[in-house]
Amino acid sequence: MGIKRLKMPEYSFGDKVKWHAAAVGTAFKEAFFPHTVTVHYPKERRKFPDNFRGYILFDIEKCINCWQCAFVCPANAIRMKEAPNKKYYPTIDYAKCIFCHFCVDSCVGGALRTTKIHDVAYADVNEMLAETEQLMEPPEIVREDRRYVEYVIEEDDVRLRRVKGQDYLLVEPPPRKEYSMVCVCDDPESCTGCGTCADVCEHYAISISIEGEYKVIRIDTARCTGCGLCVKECPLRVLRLVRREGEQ
Amino acid sequence: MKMLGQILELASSNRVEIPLIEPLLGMLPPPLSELAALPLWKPLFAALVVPGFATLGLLLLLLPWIERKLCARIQWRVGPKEIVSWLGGIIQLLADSLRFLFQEVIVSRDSHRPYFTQFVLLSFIPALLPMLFVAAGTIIAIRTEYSVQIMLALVCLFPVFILGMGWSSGNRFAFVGTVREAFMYFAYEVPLILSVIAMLLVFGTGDPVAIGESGRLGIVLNPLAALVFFIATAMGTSRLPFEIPEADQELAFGPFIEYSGITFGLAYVLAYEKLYVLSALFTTLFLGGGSGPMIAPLGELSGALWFVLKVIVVMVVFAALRAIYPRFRLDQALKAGWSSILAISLLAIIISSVEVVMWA
Amino acid sequence: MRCVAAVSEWRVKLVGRPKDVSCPSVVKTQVIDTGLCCRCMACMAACPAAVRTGVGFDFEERKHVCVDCEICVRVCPRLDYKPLSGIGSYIKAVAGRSKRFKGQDGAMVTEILMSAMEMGIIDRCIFVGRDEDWRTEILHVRDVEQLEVPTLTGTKYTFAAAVPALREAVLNTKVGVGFVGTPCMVSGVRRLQKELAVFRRKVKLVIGLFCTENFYWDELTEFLKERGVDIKKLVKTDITKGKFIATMTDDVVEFPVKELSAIMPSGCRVCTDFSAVESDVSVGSVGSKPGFSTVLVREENAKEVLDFIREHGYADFDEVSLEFVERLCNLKKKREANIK
Amino acid sequence: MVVEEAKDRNIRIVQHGVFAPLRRWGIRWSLWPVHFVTSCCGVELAHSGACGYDMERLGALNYGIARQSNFIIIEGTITRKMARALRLVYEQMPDPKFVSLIGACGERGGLFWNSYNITLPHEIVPVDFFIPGCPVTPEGLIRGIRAVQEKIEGRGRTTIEFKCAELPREGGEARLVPSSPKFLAETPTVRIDVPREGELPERLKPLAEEEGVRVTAIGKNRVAIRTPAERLEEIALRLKELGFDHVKSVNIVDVPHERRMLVEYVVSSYSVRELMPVLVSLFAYVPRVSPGLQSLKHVWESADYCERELQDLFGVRFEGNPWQRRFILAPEVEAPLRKDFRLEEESYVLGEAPLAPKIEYPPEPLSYYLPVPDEVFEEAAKNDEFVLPIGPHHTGSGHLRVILRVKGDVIVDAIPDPGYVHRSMEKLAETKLYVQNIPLFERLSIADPININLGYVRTLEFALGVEPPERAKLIRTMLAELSRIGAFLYDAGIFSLFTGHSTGFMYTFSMREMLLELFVRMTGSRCTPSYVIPGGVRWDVSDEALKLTKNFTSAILHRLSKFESIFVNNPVLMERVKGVGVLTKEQAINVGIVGPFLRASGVEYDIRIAEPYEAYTELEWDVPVADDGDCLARFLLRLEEVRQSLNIVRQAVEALERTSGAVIAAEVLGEFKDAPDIRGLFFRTLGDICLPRGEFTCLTEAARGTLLFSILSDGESNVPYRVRVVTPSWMNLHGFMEAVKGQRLADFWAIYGSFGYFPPEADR
Repeated sequence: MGIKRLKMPEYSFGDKVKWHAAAVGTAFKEAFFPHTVTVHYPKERRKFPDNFRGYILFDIEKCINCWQCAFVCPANAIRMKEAPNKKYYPTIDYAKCIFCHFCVDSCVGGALRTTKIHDVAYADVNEMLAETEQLMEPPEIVREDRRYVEYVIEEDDVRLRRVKGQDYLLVEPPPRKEYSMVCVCDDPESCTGCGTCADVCEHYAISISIEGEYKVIRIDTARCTGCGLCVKECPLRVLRLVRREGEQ
Repeated sequence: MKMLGQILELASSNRVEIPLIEPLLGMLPPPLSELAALPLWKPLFAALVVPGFATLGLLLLLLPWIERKLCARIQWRVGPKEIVSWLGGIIQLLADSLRFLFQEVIVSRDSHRPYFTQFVLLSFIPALLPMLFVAAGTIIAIRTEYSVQIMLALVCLFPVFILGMGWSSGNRFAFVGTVREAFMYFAYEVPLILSVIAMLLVFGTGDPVAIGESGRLGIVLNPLAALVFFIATAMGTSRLPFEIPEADQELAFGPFIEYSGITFGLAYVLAYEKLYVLSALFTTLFLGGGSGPMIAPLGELSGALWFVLKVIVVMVVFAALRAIYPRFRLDQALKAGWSSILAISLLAIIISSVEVVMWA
Repeated sequence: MRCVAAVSEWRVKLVGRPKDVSCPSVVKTQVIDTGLCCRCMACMAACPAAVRTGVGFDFEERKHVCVDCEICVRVCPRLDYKPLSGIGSYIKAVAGRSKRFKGQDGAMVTEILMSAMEMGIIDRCIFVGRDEDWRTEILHVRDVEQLEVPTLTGTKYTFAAAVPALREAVLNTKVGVGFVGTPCMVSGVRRLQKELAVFRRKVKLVIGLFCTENFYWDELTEFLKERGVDIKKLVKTDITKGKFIATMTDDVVEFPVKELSAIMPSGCRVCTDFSAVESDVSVGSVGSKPGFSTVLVREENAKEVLDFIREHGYADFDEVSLEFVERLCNLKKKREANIK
Repeated sequence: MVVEEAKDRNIRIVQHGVFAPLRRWGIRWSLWPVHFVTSCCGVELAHSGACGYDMERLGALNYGIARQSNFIIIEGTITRKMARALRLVYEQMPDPKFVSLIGACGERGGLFWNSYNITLPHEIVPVDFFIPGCPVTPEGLIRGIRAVQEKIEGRGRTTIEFKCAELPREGGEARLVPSSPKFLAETPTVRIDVPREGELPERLKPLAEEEGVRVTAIGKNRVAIRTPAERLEEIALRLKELGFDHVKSVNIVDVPHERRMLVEYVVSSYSVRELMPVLVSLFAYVPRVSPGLQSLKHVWESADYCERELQDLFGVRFEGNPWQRRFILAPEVEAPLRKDFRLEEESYVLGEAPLAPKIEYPPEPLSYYLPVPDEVFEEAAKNDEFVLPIGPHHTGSGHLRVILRVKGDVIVDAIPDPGYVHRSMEKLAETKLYVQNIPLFERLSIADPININLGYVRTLEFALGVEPPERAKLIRTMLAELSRIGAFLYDAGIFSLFTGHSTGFMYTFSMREMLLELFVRMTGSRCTPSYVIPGGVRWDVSDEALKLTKNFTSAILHRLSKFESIFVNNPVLMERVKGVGVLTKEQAINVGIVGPFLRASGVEYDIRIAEPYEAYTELEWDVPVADDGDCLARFLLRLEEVRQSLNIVRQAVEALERTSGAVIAAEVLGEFKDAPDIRGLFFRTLGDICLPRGEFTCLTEAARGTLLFSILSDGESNVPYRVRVVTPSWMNLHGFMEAVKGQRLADFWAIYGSFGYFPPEADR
């Protein structure tokens, strides 16, 4: 690391003529052999990589109703909707979504995944709310593209590789490691037995029963998905999430 | 009836010779053929077809497109295209002008209403009148010894209307643009006139047809005058690097800022009209007018064709400037106009004088 | 701190109440309606419904949000009320005056808490401050600088929800929490500690204040207004020698304390504890010279703090005469008769 | 509603009449979007217009003036101040006119949905199409144009169709709705001078012995000095004598429960080499009720604009500051950064709260608002000057208004009127989790996202004491330099445009398009990657992307040389910018400009050297410095920086090819140490970050200069108590205004371009 002092150029008359000629020459050259890099959207489409952050698809099978997508959304675009089965699933308001995909990265079960859809125009702002049921199937968009274009950056310049046919906009999510968690109580003596944990659990994994003089709280580890809502909601924070045994 | 006969006679006596369509005219019975040939009456033909109205109209529709396409090409992009994709969007300007035509015309509350609306129409007088004095080869509407001078005089009227438009807009930016226009006017007008004088000295006449027929290329005879004329034209038509009065990033099109709809459409073509006139003048004075290999079937049209082609080339060169240069500052342009360019134009006159003396 | 063995199944003891009676009703009928409630608000400190819904002390309203966990019943010190009285057991009694802090008397409460913080026993404590209208507000004090707020110290003579604030303090502390409050609050905290382990572990120092009675803010301000006190200008309130002294910026109003008995809350009428018997250390102005505070050290942890103060010379110490304290204790003991 | 009527009117005009088909055809192919730059989506608009996508293909020509265009593309956030301009521009346009709205900010506020300064544009003008994204992709934007074209033909509709799937039915009882994940400490402890490791610089030691002044080392090269409010000026003068010659930030923290406010001046030195990395926070408490405090403008000129800003934000008065009017806020918002000014709370359940916030518009939203006092006009008239308000809707202003007083062609005075993109980030940051602020702050400058992103994340890491792994550092360095190149290319493009050279703009944007291709390959997003997270980066970059990056470093040279020959070396440009807008070294230090613009005035200051971070020390590179301080020097210096950046990128790629390993620190992952990246664990590991108590100030060399993030944490809340961000453009505004004075009118744009002034970055 050092300091490099720059000298500002001084143009003599000769330089001026030279640089005028260079500018005109460049323009002349480009007029005949241009380095055009234009993508003719909508006739053709730029091919984006598989990790492109576009519209989000939702797989209800994998959702563990942990609300983390809603909690992490910086724009509050994700709100949870109560389904007929009384569980909460995400909805995305694309009028707020900033496509940061923090939700996708937060999704514990891998229920949210990306697509390469991003070029959409809505006629009404109220249509922009995509509810859970709309997120589950890939949507159809108006497409006029007949081919797709790939930017190929080579050592000396960029080249547009044009391929006939439509680019497939749905991508397989990259394989990811699953971390199975389970909820435990590590301070039973502080438990008030209020049952908030049981009330908030969308998988009915926590049960409370009265047995004689005691209230018995049981966590059904088989049903527990490790969503962590009970841990979060416990007023005295007696619960904790741990990795499932045999995982670590 | 008699008058019509006289007119027809007059028309047929001074007709544009186009061997290609002679047989076609010959096929028609006499009065009809005479009538059909009426547009071929030279002054009428010159005013309406070439170099006049039709050519101008066509160029006005084409040239902005050419300019946009060419700049786009230099700028690594495509330019207007999707409108008729296989022709590269050639009718883009048609769409633009239709849009302008059908758009609401707003006359701002702050503007000076009568002048605001009238100047834009009045400015067509100096824009269209020079058409009568331009010679496309041998086709010319009014042939006089002083054609070039008259054209120049009319062209010099242009800025007055622009000043009027800017002034009547009642807008701060229009005001600044107007003042800039006024300054620029004085800076380029003198060298422009001097360079033309230099050429008139060489040719000894202001008759474009005669100049064209002399067969001498002005640009070879007096390259300095050509240079001055070129630069002065760029200044006069607000081409980059001298696009100072309109400077869209600075003044948002200066004098034209308040114009909308068709009034803007007219104002927009005004600069191109001026460019056309000056390019025609450039072609006449420096590029030998309509001289070029004779294409026999076209007859007199051959010269016109060469002339138009040359004009297009000149205009394209001016158009390309947009892609090459940034904008000068007002004071720099004025300084250049009043010092170096003026000096070169004087030099050009000296060269011409020397040439005239030597040949004499 | 946490138990190592995490469990998936555990039991919570029930208090045993009639099935059709909700816990708020129990408290309402047995404590509030009988006039026993002292507004220590221990019930709110642990109430899960209060945490979730933000419902306040209002038991009528609380019935609607109750989740039936019984914690209010478990922690209420006035349910099956066994009045405490007397001076209680203590290790040592001294009078002290802080050199570092300025307070109404010896500023020993502040000194003890700050020293405990310096010792690392606690990392936060709960203070009661006031706003411009002398409404109490709870402040979690985590460092000395927060005491620069002028409204923090001094006696307010109005109820404060200090115990509910303990929940958050306990959950967020890394070391421990210091608590200061009236005898009833101290009892409340002790009940909380008895019932819930987290309070047991985290509340490290409980300072009790000598207390004759406390007032409801609205009643007290109304009363003071009648006596010509402008709350906005009020600077300090004090009770000395049977007189209530309200110092304002431009005036001082005095009247006998007895007159205040008209607005004395019912919970105080049945309270017999003057010296906060259950606290780790009790502090008050009674029994020492002006400018000094009486400090009754009852537990080892408090003694350590006091030793620390002495060691560092943070305070001047003086003799204390416990007669006055005892006299007041006895005076308050007579209120036992008010318990129905 | 007026807005609905206008919508109908426009479509009626195109649908009816004898010439309707012709009219429709003409309008359809000649949608000229007015050059109404509203916010950061404008960068993508520029990309759509530039050679990568070239909107002109569809006949959509970006045009400067409202009167001659028929289409507005609202690019994101419309602030309260800008809303007036929007309506005015809309009214100025001739019928029929169309509006499409791009970016989440404009639709329901996006990231800024609960900001105090945003509006909902579709309640101000009739919007025909809404395009989601933040920012939208150029494809999305063009899709919007296509949709408008279709609409003109009478076929306009939403271009996406969702299929409704069946939701599971069988279920149990209603569940309890969980509460907000945000946690705010009760009576937070707001402390700046929390002692931490670090030594007091020698020069400050005498000050430490002073009575009543408390000097604390709060970290390496970080000192906090607390003084009584009445001695603030005296100590400031002492500090100035010691060599602390400029202000990096002025800050106010409102502490309502302590009934006081904390005023903080963060000062440092450009002239004394050993003090360059030292940051001194000089602070004092002032009462919260009717706070009036002594301005330190006369001590440090560079504090001027920050003070003006804080006057607006906190409703305080800096006695002695000449500007006592509104500076960046719209007139109807009062002291929003005070803690008792509450923003709307988030809702996590659909249907619980409305989707868009309720926005109270000022009673007269169309009133023309000019913050300059009438005296300016009177005085100008007296002195035979011409007052020229430039912006906020002006082809050459961006979202800034400058009121120029011109005498003849010479600018006598320039009064800035910023705040047209003030999206209230500092306030919003106080309502968001620490990680949620990553995308928030990234929107400061989407031309330079990684550096801004890095600046914020580094502050978090500094506070948490987390060190990212080696590979992550290299990736960050590489991306930061790419981002620096990107910002230069953007600024150079704008500079070209401002000097009237559209080819320069196109050439730079073609290079930027290549760069964005790299960004999208590596991070999945073109402009707003949110890629740097505390402890590392979100995921590893692929070998293929690395190869492309390496190719990029040589491929760009080819195009760069074309750019140079047609623009940089153009003699006309040289005439235009040489010796124009000169800031001498003294002036530059005095007004506190930063970054390459400071270095162009001869100050050898670069945070990458003064306080190295990431992998910069391991790589070979130089800091270019020039002495001229004119537009040319500022521009050429940045061009040289690009070469250096390319050099760094190449070295970083080579180093990355050799290394492998984790890209995120183990301490961040905690019990998920075995995870390869953050996917699936984002909220679990980062959602509940909580910083230790105290203030953490971190400097980053962003593309346009020093970026200061100062996070004040109370040690318990999982949202910051106060975030102060001072962006390079904000600090450069003062220098820009100084440089303009005495120059010719046309030079205003050359100087503007040379400073790379980016209003969204400045207004925050």
